[in-house]
Amino acid sequence: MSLQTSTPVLEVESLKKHFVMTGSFGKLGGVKGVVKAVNNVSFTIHQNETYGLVGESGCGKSTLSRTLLKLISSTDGKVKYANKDILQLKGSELRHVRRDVQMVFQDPYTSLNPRQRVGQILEEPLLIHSIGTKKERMEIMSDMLEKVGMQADHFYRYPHELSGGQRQRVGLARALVVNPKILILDEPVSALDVSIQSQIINLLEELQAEFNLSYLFIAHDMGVVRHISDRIGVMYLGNLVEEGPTERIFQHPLHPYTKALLSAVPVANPDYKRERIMLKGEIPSPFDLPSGCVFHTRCPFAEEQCKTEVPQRTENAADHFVSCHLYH
Amino acid sequence: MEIAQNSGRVIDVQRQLLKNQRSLLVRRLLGNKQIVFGSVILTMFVLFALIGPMIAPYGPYEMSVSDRLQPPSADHWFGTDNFGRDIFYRVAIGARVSLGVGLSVAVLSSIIGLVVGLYASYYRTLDHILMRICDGLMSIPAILLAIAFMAALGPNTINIVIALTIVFSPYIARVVRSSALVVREQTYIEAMKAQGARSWRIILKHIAPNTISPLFVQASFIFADAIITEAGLSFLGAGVPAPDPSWGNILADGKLVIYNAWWMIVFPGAALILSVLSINLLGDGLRDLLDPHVGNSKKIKRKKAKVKAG
Amino acid sequence: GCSSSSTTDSTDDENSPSDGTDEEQVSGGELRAAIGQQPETLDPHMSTGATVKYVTRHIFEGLLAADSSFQPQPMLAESWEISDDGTIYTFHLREGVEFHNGKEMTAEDVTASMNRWLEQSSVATQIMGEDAYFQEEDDYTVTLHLEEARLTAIDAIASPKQFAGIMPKEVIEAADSTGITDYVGTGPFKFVEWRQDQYIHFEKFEQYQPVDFPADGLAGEKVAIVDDLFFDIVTDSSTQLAGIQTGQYDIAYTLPNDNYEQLLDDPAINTMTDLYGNSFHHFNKKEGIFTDFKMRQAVNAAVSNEEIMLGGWSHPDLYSLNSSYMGESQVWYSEAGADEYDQADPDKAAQLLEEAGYNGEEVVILTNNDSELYNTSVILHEQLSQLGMNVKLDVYDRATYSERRTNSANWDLLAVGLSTVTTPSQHLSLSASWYGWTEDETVHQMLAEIEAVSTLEEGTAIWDDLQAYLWTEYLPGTKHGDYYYYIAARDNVEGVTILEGPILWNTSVNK
Amino acid sequence: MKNYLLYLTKRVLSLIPVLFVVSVIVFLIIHMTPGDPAIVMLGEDATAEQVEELRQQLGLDLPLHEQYLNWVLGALQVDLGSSYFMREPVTEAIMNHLGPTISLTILSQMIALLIAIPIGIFAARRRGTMADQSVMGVSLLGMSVPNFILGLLTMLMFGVILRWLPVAGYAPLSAGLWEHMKYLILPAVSLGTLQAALITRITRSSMLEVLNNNYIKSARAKGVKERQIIYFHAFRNAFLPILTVIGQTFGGLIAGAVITETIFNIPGIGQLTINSIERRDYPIIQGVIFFVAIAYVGINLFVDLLYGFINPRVRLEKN
Amino acid sequence: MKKQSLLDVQELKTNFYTERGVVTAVDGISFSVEEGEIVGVVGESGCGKSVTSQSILRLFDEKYSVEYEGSILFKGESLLEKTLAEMQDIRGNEISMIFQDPSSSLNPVYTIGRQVAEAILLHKDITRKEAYQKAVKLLELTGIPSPEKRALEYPHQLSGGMLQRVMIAMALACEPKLLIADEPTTALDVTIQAQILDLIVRLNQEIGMGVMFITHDLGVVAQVCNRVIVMYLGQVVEEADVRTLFTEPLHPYTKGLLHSIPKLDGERAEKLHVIEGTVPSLTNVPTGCRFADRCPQADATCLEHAPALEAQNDGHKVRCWHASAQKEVETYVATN
Ligand SMILES: Nc1ncnc2c1ncn2[C@@H]1O[C@H](COP(=O)(O)OP(=O)(O)OP(=O)(O)O)[C@@H](O)[C@H]1O
Ligand SMILES: Nc1ncnc2c1ncn2[C@@H]1O[C@H](COP(=O)(O)OP(=O)(O)OP(=O)(O)O)[C@@H](O)[C@H]1O
Ligand SMILES: [Mg+2]
Ligand SMILES: [Mg+2]
Repeated sequence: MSLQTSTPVLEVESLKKHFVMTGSFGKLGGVKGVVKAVNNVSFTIHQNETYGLVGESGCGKSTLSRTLLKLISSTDGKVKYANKDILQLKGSELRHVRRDVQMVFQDPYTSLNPRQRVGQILEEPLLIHSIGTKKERMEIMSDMLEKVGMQADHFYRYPHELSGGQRQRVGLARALVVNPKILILDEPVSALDVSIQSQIINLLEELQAEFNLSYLFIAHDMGVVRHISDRIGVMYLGNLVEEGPTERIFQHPLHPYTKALLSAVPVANPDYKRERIMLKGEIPSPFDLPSGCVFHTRCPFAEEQCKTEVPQRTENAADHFVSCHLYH
Repeated sequence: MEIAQNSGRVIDVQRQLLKNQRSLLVRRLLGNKQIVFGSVILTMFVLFALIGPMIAPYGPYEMSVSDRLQPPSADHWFGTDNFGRDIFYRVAIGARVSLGVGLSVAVLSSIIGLVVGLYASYYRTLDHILMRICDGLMSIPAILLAIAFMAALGPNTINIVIALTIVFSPYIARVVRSSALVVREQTYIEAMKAQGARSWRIILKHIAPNTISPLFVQASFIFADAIITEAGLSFLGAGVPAPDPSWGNILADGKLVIYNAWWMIVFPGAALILSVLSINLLGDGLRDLLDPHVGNSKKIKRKKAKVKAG
Repeated sequence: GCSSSSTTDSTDDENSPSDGTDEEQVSGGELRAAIGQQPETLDPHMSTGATVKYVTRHIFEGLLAADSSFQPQPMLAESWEISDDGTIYTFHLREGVEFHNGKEMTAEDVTASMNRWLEQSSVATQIMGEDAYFQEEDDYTVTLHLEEARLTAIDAIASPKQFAGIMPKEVIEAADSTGITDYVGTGPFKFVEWRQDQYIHFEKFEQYQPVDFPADGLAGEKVAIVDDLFFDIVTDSSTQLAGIQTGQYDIAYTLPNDNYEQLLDDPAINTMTDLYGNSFHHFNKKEGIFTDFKMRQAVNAAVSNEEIMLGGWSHPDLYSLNSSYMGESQVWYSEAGADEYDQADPDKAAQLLEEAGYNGEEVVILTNNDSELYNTSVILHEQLSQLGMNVKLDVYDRATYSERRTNSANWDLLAVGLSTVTTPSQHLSLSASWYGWTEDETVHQMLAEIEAVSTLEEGTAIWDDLQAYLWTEYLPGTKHGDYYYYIAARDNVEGVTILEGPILWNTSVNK
Repeated sequence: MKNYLLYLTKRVLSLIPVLFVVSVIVFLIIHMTPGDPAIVMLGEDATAEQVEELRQQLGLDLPLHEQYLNWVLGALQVDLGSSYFMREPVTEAIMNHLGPTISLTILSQMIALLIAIPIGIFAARRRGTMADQSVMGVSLLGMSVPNFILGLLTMLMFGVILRWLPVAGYAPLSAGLWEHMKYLILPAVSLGTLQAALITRITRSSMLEVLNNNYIKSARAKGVKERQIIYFHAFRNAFLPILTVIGQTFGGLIAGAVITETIFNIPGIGQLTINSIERRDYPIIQGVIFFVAIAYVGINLFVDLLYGFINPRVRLEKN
Repeated sequence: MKKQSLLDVQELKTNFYTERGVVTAVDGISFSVEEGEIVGVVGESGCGKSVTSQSILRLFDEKYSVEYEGSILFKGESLLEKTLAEMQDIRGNEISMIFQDPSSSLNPVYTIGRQVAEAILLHKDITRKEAYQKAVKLLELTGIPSPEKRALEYPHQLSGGMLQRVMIAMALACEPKLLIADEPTTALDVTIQAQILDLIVRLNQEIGMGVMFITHDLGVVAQVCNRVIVMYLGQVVEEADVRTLFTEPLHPYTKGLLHSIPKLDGERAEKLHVIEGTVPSLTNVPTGCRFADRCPQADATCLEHAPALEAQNDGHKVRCWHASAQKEVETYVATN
C-alpha cells in the first residue's frame, strides 16, 4: 500500500509531553527537573494501516499514546482527527472522539476493573455513549465476545478468573464494542507467551480486515512488530529517530539504534549466529537529556557533531525517514 | 462449552448463567461462616429487642423502688437496677437505642465519609479544603468532640447520632480517600476516561466499589465505637437521656454500684460485646464476600462436584 | 506545740466515729480527706458551694461560730451586744489573735472582711438589708449598723455557709473579682499549697490560739492534731470508695449512697451521717401550667415520697420523711401543714387534675445528672406518668442545668436539693428571685414580719403560720424529704465531728 | 537535606489551616454550648446582677467574633488566656497537667506495643490455627469492652481485692520511678487494652501481607534464618501501617485518657478537660483542645517523618 | 544412573493445600541438571515452571500449605530429607536463585549493597566490611555502572534492568554450584536482555556453574541453553538438547509453540500459528493426556489414558502416545 493513495486518519504534529517534577510546595518549591518523555514527535496513521512503534523501555511510547487521547495533558503539539485537534477538545466533543479512537492498555492485569464482571466491563462503554436498549446491548456484547473468541460463560467471570490472554481479549472487546475507527494498542502482547500472543495477533488482523480499522501498535518484540505492522517508527528517549515501511526498516535499518535493536533480537534457532552491535555507555537519565543527538552517548558511530547538533529528520528513501547525522 | 450460534440463544444462555450466578451468591453468603455467625447474633439481638419486651413480665420504666438492686431471679431474669426496674427489659429496649445509634452512625458516616472521601480524592482543591476540615475534626479527640456537640445540641438520641456522625465521618473519609487515591491511579480508571466516561460515573461506579472493603472494615469499627462512645457519653452524663434505656446508660448507672450489683454491668456489657463482635464478624465477612478474589472457592468446588457427578 | 491529747472527746457522740474507744490520740501525721469536687475558690465570701465550706472552715474563722444546735457562739469576737432598737451590734474582738502571716488581727481587718462579706453574700444582703455596714470603733471593737432591727442577723454572721471569715485587710484589698489570692486566715490550719484538681494541702498553724471552752460544732476549742491535712480531689465516687476501702484516704466525703450499707458492715470503716438538705421539686410559678395552684396541688397529692427518697438516697439512714421546711434540730422546726405532705393519693390527684382542666399538656421536669437529683426526678417522672400526665424528663449536666433553670420557659418542675439554712428567710423555696419564683405577697410579707419581731418565740409562731400557708394554700414546690450525706473514716481516725460538713480539727489519725 | 528541610517546613506550614479549622470548631461549639461559667463560678445562690457583672469582667458579653478575634490574637502570642477557675494562665495549667498524661499515654502505648506486636506476629505466623483465632477473638473482645468498665474492673481486682497497687491518685516522677509507676500501671493497662487490641490486629494483617511478599521468599532463598527474616526483613516493612495506626490512635488515647483519668483520679489533661467542660472554663477548654490538636498533628507529622527512616521508598515522595 | 548429576529431580510433586482443596501444581516432574550445563525450561504461563524451581529450594510454606513428593537430589544428597536449618546452608550458598520479578524480590527498606552483602555474610566467614566490598565488586561484575554509588541506593531508585542485575549479583555472591534463573529477562528490552544473557553464559563457562533457565522466549532458549525441558500443566512433556528440540520436536505442544513464533524474516502476510483451546484449570485436570483437548492428533487413547514420559533416543524424551509413530513420518525443520 502506498501512502499517497490512502487517506490519513490521525495526524500527530510535533507532539511534546514534558513531565515537570516539582519539589515541595508544588511549583513554589522549584522545579527539580523536566522529564521530556515525548519530545517533538510527528507521524501520521492512515486508514486501514498498522503503524508499529518500537523503542527501548521507558522511551515514551506509553506516554505518547496516553497524550494522543488527552488522558494526560500535552505540553505542545497537535493531534488531528477528523479535522479537529483532539488536544483542544473538551466535554462532549472529546467524549465523541474518544468513542472513535479507542485504546487497549499495556497491562491486561490492571486495565480491567477487578470488581466488575466481564459483562459489566463490556457494557460500560455502551452505557457511557448511551448505545442501545438493554436487549440490544446484550446482543452487541455477546457478538463481540464471540468475535474475540471467548465463550458465553465468561460473561459472569471476574477478570482475575481469566488467563492473561483472555483478559487481553476482554480489553480488546471493550475497545471494539463502540465501533471505533482507530485502535491504539499499547504492548498488547508483551506480557504473554507465544501461543497466546499469536491468538491475539491473529484476531487483530481479522478485525482490521473486517472493520477497516487503523492501528497504532506499540511493542518491543521485533518479531511481532514485523508481523503485524505496515510501517514502523523507532523511538529513543522521547524522539522518533527512524520511520519507514516495515520491510524497509528490517532490511535497511539506518539509525544506529535501530541497528542495535535488531541485532539484539534473540532468534529461535540455536544455530543462528550473528554479530551483535553492543551499545556501550550509560543510558542517559530522562531528566537530563544529552545535548545534540540524544543517542550520542551510546552510539558506536558518534562524532563531535553529534554532541552538539540535533540531527534533522531526512527522507532517505521513499517514506523512510531518519534523524541521524550519518545520513546527511 | 459450545459457542452460542445466535444471539437469541446467547441471551437464553445468559439468563441461565445469571440464575446460576444468583444461586451462587446465596451459596457464598451461606458458606461464609463469619456472615452467618454475625447475622445470627445480630438477628437474635433484633428479635430480643422486638420480642424481649413482650415476654418480659415488667415494663422498662415500671419501677418498684423497694425491689431495687435485686440479683437475677425467676422474676427478674437479669435482676433489677437501682430503681427496681427490670434489667432484662431495659437491656432489650436498650438494644433498640444502642443498635439504632450504632447502625445509624455507621451508615450515615459511611455515606458522608464515602462521598467526601471520593470527591476529595478526585478534585485537588476540594481535597485540600475537605481534608483540612477532616484533620481538624480528627485532631480533636472523639469523645471531647462528642461531649461538646452533645452539650451544644442538647441530649436526645437523634443528637447523639448527629454528633457521632460528625465525629466519625472524617475517619471514613480518610480511609476512603486513601484507597481512592490508589484506585484513581489505576489503569482501569484511565481506561474509563479513554472511553469517554464522565467524572461522576468514574467516581461512583468505578472508584467507589473499590474502596468498599476498607470502608466496611472501618464502618464496623465505627459501629462498635459509636455504641461504646455512647456508653462513654452516658458515663460522663452526656448520652441518651433518661429514662430511656441504652446499654450505655444502664452501664453508667451500673457503674455506681459496680461493687455490689454485678448484674447491672454484666448483662448490658455482654450485650454490647456480643453485638460488637457480631458486627465485626459481619464486616469481615462482607469484605470477603465483596472481594472477587475470596469466596470464589465455593464455585470451583461446585464445578468439580458437577464434573464428578456428570 | 500546744496540742494536747486531752482536748476533746466529742460531746456529740451520736456522730462520733470513735465512741466507746478511749485510746490515746496521737498527734502529728497526715490526714488525707477525699473530696468529690475541687472547690470553686478558697474564698469563703465568694461562694455558697459546699466544698468551699468544707475546706475553708479549717483556715478561716468568723466573729461567731455555730455550735451543734446552730446557736451562735463567740469565736474571734469575745462577746457582742445589741442596741435596744436592734440596729447596732457591737463586737468585742479577742486580743492577740494572729493571722497565719504573723500579723495580729485587729478591727480594721474585721471591718474590711465583714463589709466585703456583706457585699458578696446575697443571704447577708437579704437578711441585713442593702445598707448594713460594719464600722471600726477601736482596735478591738467593731460595730454593725442596720437600717432596722433584724431577728436573724446574728445567725447569719455565725452561719457556716458562705461564712463571714475574717482575713487581713491587705488580702482583701488585693482580691480581684474572682476572690482573694492569699489564703490567710486565723484558723487552726494554714494554707500550704493548692494543686489544681489534685489536692489542697494545709498544715498545722502552730501559733493558733483556741478559745477556752469545749468544742461544740464549729464553736469551742480547736486543736490541729495532725501536722498535715490534705484534701484530695477525687471526682469519681467509686474511686473514693475504693480509696477508703484500701486506706488510701482516711476520710471520704463523697461516696455512692448505694455503698452505705456495705460500709456500715465494714469493721475497718466508720460512717457518719449529717443532715444536708431538703429535696424538692420546685414548681415554675412564673409561667406554664403550674401557675395554677390546683395543678401544684395535684402533683403534690400524687407524689409518694418514700419511693422518691429511697430511690434518691438508697438507705433509710440517709433520708427522713419530714414535712418541715426547716431542719429537725433547728428552733424553726414546725409540723404545720404536715397533712398535705406525702399523700401518695393518685385518686385525689386525678381529681385535682380534672378540676384544673389538665389536658395532656407537656410537663417538663428539669434535672441534672447528679445521681440524687436525677434519681428523684426519674421516680417523679414515673409517678406522674402513672397518673396519666404527659411528662418529659430533661437531664443536663450541671452547668447546662444551672443555665437552663434560669429561664422560666424551659421547665415546669425543677429538681433541687436545698442545703439547710439557719433561718426561714434564707430558704430558697421562698425566694422571689430564685428558680421557681415565689413571688407571693403573703409569703414575703410574713417573712418580713419574722425578721421584724424581736424574740425567737414570736418569730417561730409566725413561721408556723407561714409554713401552714405554704402547704395548704401556696405550694412553692413539692417537698420530698430531708436528706443526709455520709462520710466514711477509717477506724484509725479519731475525733471527727460533723456539722454542715466534717470538722477535722481535734481529729487524729493513728497510722 | 535541603529538600528535607523544605519538606519539613511545608508540613509544618500545612498545620496552619488545620489549626485554623480546629480553633473555629472549638470556639463555635464551646460558645454554642449552654451553661454559663459565671453561674458555675458563683454557685447556686448567686443573683442575676452578680452573674452579669462577672460575665462582663470575663468578657463574655462581647459579640462572639470579637471574643474569637481576641482569643486568636492572644494565641498568636502564645497567650491562651487565663483560666476562670484556676487562677493561672491556660498555658501554665496545661503544662501542669501535661506530665501525668504524657506518662500515662507513653506507658499505655508501651504496654500496648509490648503485648500487641509480639502477639500480632505470633498470630501471623500461626495464621488459621486455634492459637491465631483465639488471639484474634480476644483482641476483638478487647476492642468491645468499654474503657470505663475495664478501668473499674482492674481497679476492683488489683486495687481493692488484691491490693497490689493503689486504686487511684498520682505521684510525679520526682517522687521516684516506682512511686510514679505504681499509680499509673492500672490506668495504663485499662487504657492500653483497646490500643493493644487494635495494634495486634494491624500487626497481624500487615505481617501476613508482608510475609506473602516475594522479597521474603528471596531472603529465604539466600539462606537467611527464619528468625532474622521475621524481625529483620519482614517486621521493618510491616511496621509502616502499624506506625500509622499508632499515630492515628494517639487522639484515641487522649480521648480514652479523659475517662481513665477521671476514674483513676489522675490530674492530667483528660481530667482537666472534663472538669473544665463541667465548669465551663472556656479558656481552658479552648486551650486544651487546641493544644491536643497541635500535639496530634505534630505526632502524626513525626510519624510521617519516621516513615522515611523506616521505609526509604516513602522518603519525600508524599506531596 | 550413570554418573551423579548436579541436580536430579525425580517424580517431584508439589501439592498446594488451598481452601478449594489440594492443587497439584507440579505433577511428577523428572529432570536433571549437570555441572556446567544450562537447561532451559519453557512452557505456557501457569504450567508450573516457577513452582518447580521454588520447590527445589523448598521455599514454600511446608507447615501450612505445601507438601512435596518424589525426590530432589543435589550432588547425591536428598534435599527433601534435610531439615530447614540444613537447607538454609544450601540456599544462597550452593544453590541460588534469581526470581521472576526483581522489583518485588528485593527488600524495599535496605540498600542493595547491604542486601548483596548479607547474602555473602550468611555463608562466608568474613567481616561485614569485606562482605560489603565484595558486594560492590559483584555489582561491578554484573555491569552496573558506578557500583559504589549504586550500592548505597534503595531498590526503588534503580531501574528494572539494574534490579535484575542486582538479583544476579546476589545469586552469584557465593559462586553457587547451581543457579536457578526464573525468567530473568522478561522485564527488559532486548538490548539489556542481551547483556544479562552474556553474563550468565560467561559465568557458566568460567566457573562451571549449572543453570536452570526458565523463560518463555524461545529465542533466548535457542541462544543460551544446552538442553531444554518443555512443560505443560505441571508435567514435563518433552526434553531434548536444544538443537534436537528446535529441529525435531516430537510433542504436538512443542511444535505448536515453535510454530507460533513470529518470524524475523520470510513472508509476513501469513497468519500466525495458534494452538486452539485453553489450558485446563489445575483443579480440573483431564484424566487422559493433559494436552488431548487441544491436540490435533488426539484420539480415544489420548483422552482416556495418560501417556508417560518416554525416552525416544539419546536423551530425547517425550510424553505422547503418537511420538514414536510420528517421528518416522515427519521431520520438522525449525527455521524455514
Ligand atoms: N506521570 C509521570 N510523571 C513523571 N514521569 C513520567 C510519568 N509517566 C511516565 N514518566 C516518564 O516518562 C518516560 C516515558 O515513560 P513511558 O511509560 O511512556 O515509557 P514506555 O516507552 O511506555 O516504556 P515501556 O516499554 O516500559 O512501557 C519514563 O522515563 C517515565 O519515567
Ligand atoms: N501458593 C500457591 N497456591 C496454590 N496454587 C499455586 C501457588 N503458587 C502457584 N500456584 C499455581 O501453580 C501453577 C503453576 O504456577 P507457576 O508460578 O509455577 O507458573 P509458571 O509456569 O511459572 O508461569 P509464568 O510463566 O506465568 O511464571 C499455577 O496454576 C498457579 O496458579
Ligand atoms: Mg509503556
Ligand atoms: Mg513463573
